[in-house]
Amino acid sequence: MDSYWKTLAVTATASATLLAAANISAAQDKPPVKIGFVTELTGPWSFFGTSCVAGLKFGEEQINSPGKRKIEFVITDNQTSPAQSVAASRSLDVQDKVLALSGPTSSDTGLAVYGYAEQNKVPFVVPVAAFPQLTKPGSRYTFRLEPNAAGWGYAIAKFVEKQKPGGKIAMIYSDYALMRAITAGLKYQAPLSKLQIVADIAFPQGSNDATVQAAQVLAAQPDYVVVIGAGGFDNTITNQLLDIGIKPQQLIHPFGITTQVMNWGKRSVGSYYGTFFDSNLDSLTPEGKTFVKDFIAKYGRPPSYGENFCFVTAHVIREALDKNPEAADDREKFRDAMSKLKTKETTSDIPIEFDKNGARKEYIYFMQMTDVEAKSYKAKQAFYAEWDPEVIPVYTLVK
Amino acid sequence: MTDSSSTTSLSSDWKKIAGPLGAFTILAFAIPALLSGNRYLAFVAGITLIHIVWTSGMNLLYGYTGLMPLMFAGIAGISAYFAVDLTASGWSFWVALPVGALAASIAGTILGLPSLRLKGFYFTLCSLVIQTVITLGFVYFANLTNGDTGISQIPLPAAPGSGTISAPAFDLILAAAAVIGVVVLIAITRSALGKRLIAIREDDELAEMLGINVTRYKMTAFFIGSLFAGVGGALYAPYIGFISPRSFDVLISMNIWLMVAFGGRGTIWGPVAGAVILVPLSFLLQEYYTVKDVIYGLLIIAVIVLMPGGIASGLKRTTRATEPVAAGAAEQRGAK
Amino acid sequence: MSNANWILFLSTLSTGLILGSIFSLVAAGVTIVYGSIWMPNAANGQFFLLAALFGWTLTVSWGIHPAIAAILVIGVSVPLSYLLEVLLIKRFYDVPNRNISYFVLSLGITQILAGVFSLTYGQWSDQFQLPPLITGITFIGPFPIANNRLAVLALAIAILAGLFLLLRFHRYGRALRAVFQNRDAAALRGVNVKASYSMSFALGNAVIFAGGILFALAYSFDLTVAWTMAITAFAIMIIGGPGSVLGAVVIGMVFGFTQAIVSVVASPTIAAFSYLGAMLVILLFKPSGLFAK
Amino acid sequence: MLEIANLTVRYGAFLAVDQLTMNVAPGEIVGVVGPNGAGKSSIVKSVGGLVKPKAGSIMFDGRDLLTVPTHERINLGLSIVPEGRGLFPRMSVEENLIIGGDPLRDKARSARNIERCFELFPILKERRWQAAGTLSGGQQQMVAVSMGLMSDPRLLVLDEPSLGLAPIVIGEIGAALRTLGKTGLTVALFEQNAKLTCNVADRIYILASGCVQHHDRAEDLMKNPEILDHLM
Repeated sequence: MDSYWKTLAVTATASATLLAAANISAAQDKPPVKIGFVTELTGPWSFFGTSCVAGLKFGEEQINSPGKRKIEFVITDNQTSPAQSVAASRSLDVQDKVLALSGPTSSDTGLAVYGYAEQNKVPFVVPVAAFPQLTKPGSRYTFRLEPNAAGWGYAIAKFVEKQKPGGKIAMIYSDYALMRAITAGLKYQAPLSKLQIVADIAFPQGSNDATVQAAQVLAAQPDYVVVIGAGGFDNTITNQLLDIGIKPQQLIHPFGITTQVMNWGKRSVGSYYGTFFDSNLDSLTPEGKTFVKDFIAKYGRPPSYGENFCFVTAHVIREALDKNPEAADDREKFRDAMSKLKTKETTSDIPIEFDKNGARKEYIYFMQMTDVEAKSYKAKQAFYAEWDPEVIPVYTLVK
Repeated sequence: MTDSSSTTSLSSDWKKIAGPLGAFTILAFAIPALLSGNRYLAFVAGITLIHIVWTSGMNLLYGYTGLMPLMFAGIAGISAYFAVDLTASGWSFWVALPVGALAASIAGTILGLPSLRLKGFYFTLCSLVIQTVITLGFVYFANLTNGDTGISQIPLPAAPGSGTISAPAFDLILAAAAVIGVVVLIAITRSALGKRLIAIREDDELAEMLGINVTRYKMTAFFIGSLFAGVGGALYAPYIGFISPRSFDVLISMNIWLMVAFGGRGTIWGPVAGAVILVPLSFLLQEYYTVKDVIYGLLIIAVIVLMPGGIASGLKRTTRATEPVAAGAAEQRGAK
Repeated sequence: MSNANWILFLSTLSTGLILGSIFSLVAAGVTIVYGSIWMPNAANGQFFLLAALFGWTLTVSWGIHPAIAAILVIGVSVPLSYLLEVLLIKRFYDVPNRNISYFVLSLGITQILAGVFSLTYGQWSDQFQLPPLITGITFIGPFPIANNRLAVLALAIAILAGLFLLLRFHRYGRALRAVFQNRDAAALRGVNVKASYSMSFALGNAVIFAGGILFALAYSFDLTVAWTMAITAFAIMIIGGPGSVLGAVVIGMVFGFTQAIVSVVASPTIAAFSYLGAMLVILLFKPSGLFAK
Repeated sequence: MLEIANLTVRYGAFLAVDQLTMNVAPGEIVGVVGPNGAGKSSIVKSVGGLVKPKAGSIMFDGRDLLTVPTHERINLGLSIVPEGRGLFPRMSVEENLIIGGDPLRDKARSARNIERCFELFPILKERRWQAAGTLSGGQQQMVAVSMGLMSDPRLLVLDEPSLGLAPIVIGEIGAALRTLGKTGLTVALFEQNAKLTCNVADRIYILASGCVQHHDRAEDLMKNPEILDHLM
């Protein structure tokens, strides 16, 4: 009897090993699955593109464990130019025959690749681009990990409603598509949340001083000031608001990036930041904590949500291919696999699932800064919300 | 520098140019057709053809009339937005294209007005600012342009029968546009109009004294040059499939101008060569993105230091000794 | 006036002065170089940014006090200008119509610097902030203003005044202006024109660098500031009259105040349109600029 | 003092000065008369170093001027007032004069020279703070001559000082030049206006198409109405 079981066990183990070996060799024999990663490596947005690639590289290393078919990201510069993004997409599609596209981190380059992907039926996995029209109704090939920007505006209204019912909000923002999308969501939801918008100030691109506008904001006596700048100017606005007497506790930034937070330094202690990933969260998974630790070790600062989404993108693609190996060689099948995918963010266990337009169920954290040091910061969670992508009429609000 | 004396008749002039023109026409049509198997390379060829239309227009203004409008891309953008908006509201692209190009011409003529009062380089600086205003305008009038988000998924134009035209077929249209552009430029430079423009380029005060209506001819040059910009812009939009203010910003203007200066202003084939070299270069250097800008910058500096008149004159200089007359004239001007 | 109105008024004034004096510095630097060697330096914005980034490295990365860093940054512009002049600028001194050559050349330099910046600083951060010269806040009536901004303002005005005194009363300054106005006559009067070219090139760039480091001390910045500043400086130079430092300073101030005032009464976007529009109108009536001969 | 020998200036195919030889001795006022395009300005520019001659030599006090850079020629005692006056139009009269005196490197001497210029042309003292470009043509010419004198030159070269001026103003300039001549200053006057030149100069060269056509003492020339008529 014993020997029977033994024999069986040995046979089973042997055949399983053989089978696995065969599987491995089959997987290793096949050429790697190429994913075209068009992103901003030069030009004004290069910081976002490069930090995204930094996050992606951590993911790429993890997903290519031995025995699995290799996934290779073909990283291509788009010079922060939409036209160049289209050209790069075409090159990846035609020359490299990639399975899918991914990568852009700004609205206009994202939208340019989106146009190419939808027209040419190439699946497009968007890690960090929040412009709502990337998943407008009728989108078929595009899947987006980052919640859309109009939703952030909605979430800010919800947050203020909770903090101070009937509160007064001032908005001060740079005139970029992304920023306008956020204000559109906020302006839509504010009256529904019984909030009042007391100042609404847009800056043209390339502005550099906001003292006067800070004074106008102060004169409007708001409870909260929503600051939505871009690049260095974001920092300038915040400093000038604080200079003129706005309290840090009154400031809400719809998105917080590590470098930004650290630039404000101690002055930002008390301010609120919207985010989708925070290195301080207790609820991070072990993988998430390792990611944060490794990232700090390599780059001397914690990752922001952008790096997180790019890291997660690698895992999402792996998961879709693991569940549907045949999707590795067929764009339509990969599209279907993505659209059926039900998974979780590797780093935080927040569910990922795409609706018919490729948008996922949305969420946001509001963090309140508790301390800022030279290379790190501490924050506590002040608010968490989840909602369906179309809880507000996103696609009519932002054209 | 003025064109050859009037002893050469018009017809023999055409004969001289017939060879290169024929070769160019064949290549313009053959290359996209040969590359049609690889949509990417064909695409690079197509973009180059559009740039040939643009450099021809810029050449008319900069090379032959001596005006240096750095708002050229902005003008092309006006036409592109017009064509896209009109097509989206149900017009046929083939009607929208001339309307857009005409709008660009009118806008270009109006924006060229400062050139009547601003001499030489002052106008160039002014045009730089005009370009900035145009770009701000593209961002600001978002209901027409969709702001800095841009307009994506612009389809290729409808075919005469049904459905949209195929991409290889559109390549041939681009080839036709480039050939027509060059032919029109040749025709203008050989005509009385061309001679007057050259006279204005050499010395507009003297031209005025010789009875040339400088205002009228500068405006004519702007109208025609902007028409080139407009046609190129309207074709560019559906070909790329995406336009945004950054597609027509000052850097693009400078690039187009650079192709003309690089190739050799005031020659027919210099700017064409400029486009043929510089447009694909940015695609070829794609992989070397870390050093691409530096290489591009060094190339610009090398050309201006080694071949100040552009490639065309650089080549000429190596085959022919420097003309003493031209050198003397330069010295005289320098001495003033 | 109510407190709120006072705050608005004083904030407009302070913004106008600080922005205006920085614009003035950069435009003065551009106009000095254009007035002497006819070089429309399209790379002025990149030089401005180079100064700001260099200041950032000195203070944030190396921990040097911002005041010392500012002096070092302005100082380093001199050998840099000299190097550039010897390598490239000198070659064109005898070329007729060299402004076009110079323009192309400066575009090449712009391209190279932009490429280098985006590969170095561009990878580190999307925004840069220098530590303040001095900390604390001063109340002028009801209006709070950071001492750092006051210090930057004082420095900017001091540098402008120094520049003015140099050009007006020092023999080198007088020689520079003589070359702007009539270079042959200046040569006949014993001015070494080529030497004054080198001098103007270095002085112009030093002033641009001063503008860059002061901007970086007063505001946070990113890599896009280069191009915005280049266009603004060109616009100011055209309106003021190329070669006129007084024009550059006056119009620079006007630009600063326009941005501050129009953005209160209308919106910041209208302000941007308004001064560019004003430039076009002025050019149509006075093509050589307001302060030209 | 100034010896020009076989000077040839060429602009491309155009021959402006053809093998010209002339000289200026210390203490004399030499006039060079000729119509527009005769080559006067080309000679002045060659002497000043603004134009590089194709051939010939220019000696100043026995020194080969062609080896001296333009801006150093003033230090040899050679002061040139170019055609079109060579002013700095956006600077005040006084600043123009200060620049004129700059080669002296001596503020006190420069200040004394300014006073001397104001004695020569009293109107300039009234206008000392006015921008030179806003003065009348005659006053601008006075500034130009004064500027030429500021460096205490031994040879003053004037190119077309009468250009575009009213006859009465030309007379004033002529009077000033005669006064200067009496102080022992050497002057080379290049002029289209023969009358002015004859009134001022000791010796006259008559120039046409880049060559010396005639050379004589001014008083002898005055006695030769044929040539004079031809000139006028």
